Amino acid sequence: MLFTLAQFIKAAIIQGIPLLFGSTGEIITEKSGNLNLGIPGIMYVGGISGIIGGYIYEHSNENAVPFLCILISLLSSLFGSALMSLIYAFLTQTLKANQNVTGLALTTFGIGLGNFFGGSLLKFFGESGSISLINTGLAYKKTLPFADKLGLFGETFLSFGFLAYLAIITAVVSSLFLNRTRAGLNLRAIGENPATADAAGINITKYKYLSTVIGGMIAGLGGLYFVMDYTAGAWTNNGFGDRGWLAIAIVIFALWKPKSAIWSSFIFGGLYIICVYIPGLSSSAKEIIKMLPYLVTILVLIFISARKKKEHQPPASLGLSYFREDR
Amino acid sequence: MSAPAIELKNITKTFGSITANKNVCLTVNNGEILSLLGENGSGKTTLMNMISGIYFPDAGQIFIDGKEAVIKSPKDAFDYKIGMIHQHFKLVDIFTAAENIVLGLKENGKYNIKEVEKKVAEISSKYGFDINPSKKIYEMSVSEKQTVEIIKVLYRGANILILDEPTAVLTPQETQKLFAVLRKMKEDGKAIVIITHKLHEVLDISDRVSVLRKGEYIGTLTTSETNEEELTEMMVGKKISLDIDRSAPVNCEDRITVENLSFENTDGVKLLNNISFTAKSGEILGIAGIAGSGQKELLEAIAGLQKYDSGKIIYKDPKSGDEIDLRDKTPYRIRELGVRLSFVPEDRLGMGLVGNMDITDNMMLRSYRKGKSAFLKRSAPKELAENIVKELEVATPGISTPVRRLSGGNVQKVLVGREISLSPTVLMTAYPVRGLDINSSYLIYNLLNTQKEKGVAVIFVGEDLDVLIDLCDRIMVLSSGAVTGIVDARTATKEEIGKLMTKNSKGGADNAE
Amino acid sequence: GSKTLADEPENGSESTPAAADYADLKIGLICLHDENSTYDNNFILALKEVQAELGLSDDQVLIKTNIPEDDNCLTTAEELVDEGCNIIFADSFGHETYIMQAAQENPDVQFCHATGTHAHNAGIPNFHNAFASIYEGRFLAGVVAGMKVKEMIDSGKITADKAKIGYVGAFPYAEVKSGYTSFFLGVRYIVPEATMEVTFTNSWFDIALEREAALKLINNGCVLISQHADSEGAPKACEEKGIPNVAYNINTASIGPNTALVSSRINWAPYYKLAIEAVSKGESFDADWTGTIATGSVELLEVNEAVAAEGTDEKLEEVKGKIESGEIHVYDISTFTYKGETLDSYQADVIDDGTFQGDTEAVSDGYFHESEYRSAPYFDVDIDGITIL
Amino acid sequence: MQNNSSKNTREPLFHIAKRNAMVWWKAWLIRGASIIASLVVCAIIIVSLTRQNPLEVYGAMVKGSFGTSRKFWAMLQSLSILLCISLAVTPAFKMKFWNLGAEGQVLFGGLCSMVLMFMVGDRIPNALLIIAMLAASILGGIIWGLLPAVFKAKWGTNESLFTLMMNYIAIQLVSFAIMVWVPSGSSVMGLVNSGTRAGWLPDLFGQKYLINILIVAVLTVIMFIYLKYSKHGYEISVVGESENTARYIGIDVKKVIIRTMVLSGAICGLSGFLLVSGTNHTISKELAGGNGFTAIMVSWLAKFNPIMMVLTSLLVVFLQRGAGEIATKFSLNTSLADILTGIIIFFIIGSEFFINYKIMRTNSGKEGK
Ligand SMILES: Nc1ncnc2c1ncn2[C@@H]1O[C@H](COP(=O)(O)OP(=O)(O)OP(=O)(O)O)[C@@H](O)[C@H]1O
Ligand SMILES: Nc1ncnc2c1ncn2[C@@H]1O[C@H](COP(=O)(O)OP(=O)(O)OP(=O)(O)O)[C@@H](O)[C@H]1O
Ligand SMILES: [Mg+2]
Ligand SMILES: [Mg+2]
Repeated sequence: MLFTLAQFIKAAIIQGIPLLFGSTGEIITEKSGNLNLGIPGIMYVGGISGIIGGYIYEHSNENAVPFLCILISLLSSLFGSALMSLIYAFLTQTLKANQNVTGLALTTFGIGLGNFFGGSLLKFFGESGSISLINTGLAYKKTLPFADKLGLFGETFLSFGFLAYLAIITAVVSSLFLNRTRAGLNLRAIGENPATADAAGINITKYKYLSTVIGGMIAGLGGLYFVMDYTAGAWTNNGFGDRGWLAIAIVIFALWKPKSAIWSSFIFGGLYIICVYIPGLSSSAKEIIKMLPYLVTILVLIFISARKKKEHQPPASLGLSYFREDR
Repeated sequence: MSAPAIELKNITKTFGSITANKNVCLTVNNGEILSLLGENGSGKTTLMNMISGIYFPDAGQIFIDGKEAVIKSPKDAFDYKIGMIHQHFKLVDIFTAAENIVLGLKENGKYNIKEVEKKVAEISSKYGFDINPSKKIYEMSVSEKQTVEIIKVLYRGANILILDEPTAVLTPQETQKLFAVLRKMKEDGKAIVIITHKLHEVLDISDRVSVLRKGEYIGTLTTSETNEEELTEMMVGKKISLDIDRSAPVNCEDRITVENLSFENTDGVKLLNNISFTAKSGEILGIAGIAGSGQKELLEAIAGLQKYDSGKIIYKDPKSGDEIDLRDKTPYRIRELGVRLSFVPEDRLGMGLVGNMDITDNMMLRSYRKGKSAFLKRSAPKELAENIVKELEVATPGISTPVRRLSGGNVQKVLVGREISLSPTVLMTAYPVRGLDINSSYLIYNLLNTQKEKGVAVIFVGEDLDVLIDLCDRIMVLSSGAVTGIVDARTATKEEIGKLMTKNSKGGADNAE
Repeated sequence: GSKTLADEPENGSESTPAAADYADLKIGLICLHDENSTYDNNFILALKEVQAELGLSDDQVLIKTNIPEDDNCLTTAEELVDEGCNIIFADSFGHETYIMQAAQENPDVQFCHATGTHAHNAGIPNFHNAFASIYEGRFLAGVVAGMKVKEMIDSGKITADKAKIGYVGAFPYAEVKSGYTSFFLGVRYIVPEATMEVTFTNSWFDIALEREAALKLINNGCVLISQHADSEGAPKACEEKGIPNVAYNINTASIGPNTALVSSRINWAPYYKLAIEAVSKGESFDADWTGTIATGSVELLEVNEAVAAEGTDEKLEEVKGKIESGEIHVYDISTFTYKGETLDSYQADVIDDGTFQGDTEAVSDGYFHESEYRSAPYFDVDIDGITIL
Repeated sequence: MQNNSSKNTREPLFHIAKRNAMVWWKAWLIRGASIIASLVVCAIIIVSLTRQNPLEVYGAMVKGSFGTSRKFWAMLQSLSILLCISLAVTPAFKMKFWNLGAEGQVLFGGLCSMVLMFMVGDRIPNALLIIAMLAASILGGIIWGLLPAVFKAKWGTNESLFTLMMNYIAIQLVSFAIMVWVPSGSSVMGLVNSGTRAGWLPDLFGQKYLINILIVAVLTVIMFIYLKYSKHGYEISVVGESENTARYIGIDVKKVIIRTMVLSGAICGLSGFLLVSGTNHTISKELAGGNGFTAIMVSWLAKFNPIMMVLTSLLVVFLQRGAGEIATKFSLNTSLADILTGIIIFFIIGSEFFINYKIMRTNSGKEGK
């Protein structure tokens, strides 16, 4: 029983990691007032561009070095999601386009990109079949050397690839950044009241661009984690599913706090796969249990809105574009 | 003598078709306090915003300490040691005072909010402010927020300080405290510009006064050598004798009776304090008071848009003579009860009209419900739109132009025209001539007079005392949400009303306009 | 089952007709997903292989991927007809009713649907079903797995009562049930004490759920995992945990060098060839066709020597011979019980009329006659020793 | 800090200002130009992937939509469904209610139809069945749209996430229903009532999609009239433009929010009915097929004008079908369609900037030191 619980916790954490990357990235972005509904698309692109980079390297090198496998795929993933976020930032910030529509289009575009290259990449290289990066996947999955020596504890909490720890570190660092640095203070001010931030001499454009792009890159790592670590270097079309949207939901669940996003992500990760761990479920009951993450999100949304606490509100200017000369 | 702290040469700024500033020249010296005076919309704020980097001038030059300066953003302004306290607070609600104060600052060293709080406390004690640096803005009263704004500028060690109507929301004591601070800063050799509509404050605090009118620079006087009359004349232009045919009130009967109306906002400030009065048919009741004395809340309460804590509003039906209690009724319900109440709100495009709709559709706002049909009838509103455009001389390409594109004065004509077209028995107008030129203003005055002669109870909220005195039959004066007097306009003097306007000032209202 | 091609070797070159014979031919294939699904890829690769073999040009083979199981399927089939296809294949169970409708509306075009259940009694001359006796392949794969489990027991790694294997299934219906039962019986053939746990994902293609399901089975103490779902989720989980894995449709040795044991697969090439040849000659062909080991339709992909137990190959040859000779029947009722009793009679639901009622006695001569009354499996009994989680 | 001389004191070269107004034909010229520019970018992408003459590629795309009469009808069918869902989301969006849940509202509406079609299909007369299915679908759509609207009106609950999550709940409900309905466990409904055709919208003049198309055509006109000429439509505009004004003239904002979402949900439900009864005759999780999201973009691109929506949804359907065609032709993945759709939308929403703002060169050539 304890063993199963430990296994479930581990599975929940693993499921939670992509969500954590996604929600941390979206928090950073939303804190600047940009509601980036393109995150699901960006996460697909983060995954597929990592795959493309990794594939090109593995394809051209017989004996791929694990370190380079990681470096190349990591950099290409970051590059891909940064480009995606730049599209968003340019359209919403420079061209003042509607944030919701831009985000939705970006999601369509990003998922399309992911599935397109997922389905066609091998053909471009004259191969067929499904993408599977063995070496890169193994490199990402490398765990701490002493993890398996620490018994159940090690197995449950220490046996993850480096990206999992990076996710938690990123969330903690983001929290420190937002709460303990001047830049974080400035960023939060922009999301709350851009006119005030502007009058205080903060470069709104720079901050919004940076937070959107960096947030997008963090979110993209969620896609990378999924394809490289979780599925060990395999691409499956639509395999990432609706996790991007859940990541956005977690932002609200966590009340825009990266530290809370950590446990929120793990809870959602657990809800996501709990149907596998509840014994004796009939096939139809499983489908009902799979509703849990969404139902919980709705209940939390209602709860938060009914309480109307000042600290629980989204950044006040979220979703609005700012133009200094507007009245 | 050293170069002036600020010198503006031929500054021009336009917003679309509005010229907010036209060839404005202005000089501020170190160690002096300059008052900037002008009617609403004369371009004071816009001008100052160009010094503080919010706007960038279309033409003209700014010299700081004798050197030409290009101020593209507030950051540039800080670098020139310019600090501005804005007319509308520039504070982040959910931050603490200290966080707001360091916002956007690039100080050396590690960011430590405790250090900031210490420094804020130092400044507070030096100038005698009473502020808790770790208090959140949304928990603060209006004057506390104002204090934070001032500390923000002091914290940055500004050499040039611009204050845009800082006293509108302060109690007299707080104002005196602020003035003491300003004098101290002046002694330190800083240059200070202060915008205020209160002439006695101008005379009290400033060394020189510069006047703007309709975006143009009129002139500068030395404070010690001038008086209120001269300043008013400069502000308004040549002394216009308002020639309004004020007829005697006829058939006066009580139409709206307000009894002991009180309302406290969530911050615990009494925005309406035990207000009682009666508006009578066939007369114009003026409401005077400095901005934010409760005018807006009072009108909205009557219109059914503002909930109030206690009191009564009774409408007496002219036909049946029934008394109708308006308390807790929605605007729709009020109309359903047969109360013909028209309301020209202060916020024309944000409340009275829909900016993105054309004139016809805006006409329908009030009348679209008429008839049982599920569909709109555009013929009547279209006719109305055409009439208004013709009779009120609205400058517009056509009746299908979105009202957002009309100039402020024309927007107001459309709004007033629509409200009058409803043949009301009560007509409430808030600052109906704000932004209107002399001709249009007279048009509106005459319209209101005509309404009065028809037996309508007109309530007129205005800011220009001359107009109030010439147009109204009685004038009720509000101060800090309370009625300080109701005078007969035919016998009252400006001085008398001015006194009443500031009689009660303690605490303030939230919304300085 | 039909054995028309029984003696033709897989690369039957003796009578390869000239390419000219196929010049007027156009072939369509409708796939539920695309190459990234092992299931669809298996269809696509086989068609490409046949295309190359028959020398068909690229214009003659139209492959439509990502076609959902709804009206789009019908529209796609019709569009393929408009493009001039004479023969159209569809690969997903859910495509069937739409393909049937297309067949009825386009009597001149042959429609071949894999895994379907209707053609054997639908009476639509140009509508065909095809499947293979993959249960035989799975039984063989089970034997390989059994050998591995036996090795574990023999080496003392586990005791015989711990010989539990796990199976990740997609949906709980006959095609899947028949599959895991035959696999289980194969294991039992070697290790009679073996038991099996089965879990379903309710999806043909969900890499996350398949992976989680496999992990859970491993946690439950399963010493070997097999699956019937189309992503690489389960084999990858096994490789991570060092648990031997038996795959379906693809050779997983590349993704699981240390754990991939063997894989069974339906090779669709023989059926494609049979159908294409018949169409090109204007001949009719079976409404419902079952491929077998003998037709080359049922294959075991290479046994991974690095993982397999010693003596596996020999055992495999032996059992294969016995199956082909009829000495072993996979569903021999003497080898299993159902609710503690021998299954000496069973009304299988062969006629798919929407009632889901048994209608055909499938047990006779001491064994359950799978894929004889129609190509698609209908063995849907959860025999003793199998636990559904 | 005191020393400014090191600072770059050049004036900004450009500065942007809000435009007053742009004549309508200029605005449409800009939008047209942006579509052409986006097609060029798409062409570059397609060419780099396929190395084919771009004109040929676009030719193939045209063929994909208009090539044969069958393709044309199929295109009209896709168009009518996308248009129907776009009409559904329009009133809500016009009111600035961010309904990301059309997908779920369609699906749940479709599920309600299927419940009747599957469970009582053989027991009541077909006409009655179809009417009952229509009513059930509309009711289902309403329920799915109403829930988030009520909470939005009452507490201001974030509607975009609420509606989004409702999509997934609908998906799971459909999965659940199929599991229950198909005891064999294969989870495939297939054509339902294919023998009796009970609950199938009949063919009209031999065209199986014609009824769908006509219903949506009529609905388009009705919606146009509703939004433009009805009192409700007027109230929707006012609430969307300014809640303050709505209050000022006594509109019950909560009531309008709820009423409008009821309408939105009802039309989504209708789309679900058209998909189940008029098109697929089955149900699966993919019933709405992403159209719930695409519809938002279609509606927004058309500036919420139902007549314009015919054109914008045609553009999107054309892209999707065309890209599907070239995907088969050059054996590329079908997701190419989403990429092209995304690019075109980026261009169109980006072009709005040039309609609403003008970029001015800052005059005067003075320079600081
Ligand atoms: N050393 C410090 N310097 C600056 N601010 C501080 C410091 N310590 C605490 N704070 C303030 O105290 C508040 C609480 O800090 P803390 O890091 O615990 O945030 P939190 O509420 O846990 O949010 P999160 O979960 O996002 O980290 C923050 O708003 C931060 O500004
Ligand atoms: N951002 C803007 N966009 C368009 N017009 C503006 C803008 N800011 C100011 N204006 C217009 O410019 C003119 C000057 O406005 P400004 O705010 O400078 O007046 P003011 O003298 O400060 O008035 P008040 O005494 O009411 O504060 C007014 O007509 C105003 O409507
Ligand atoms: Mg001002
Ligand atoms: Mg049967």
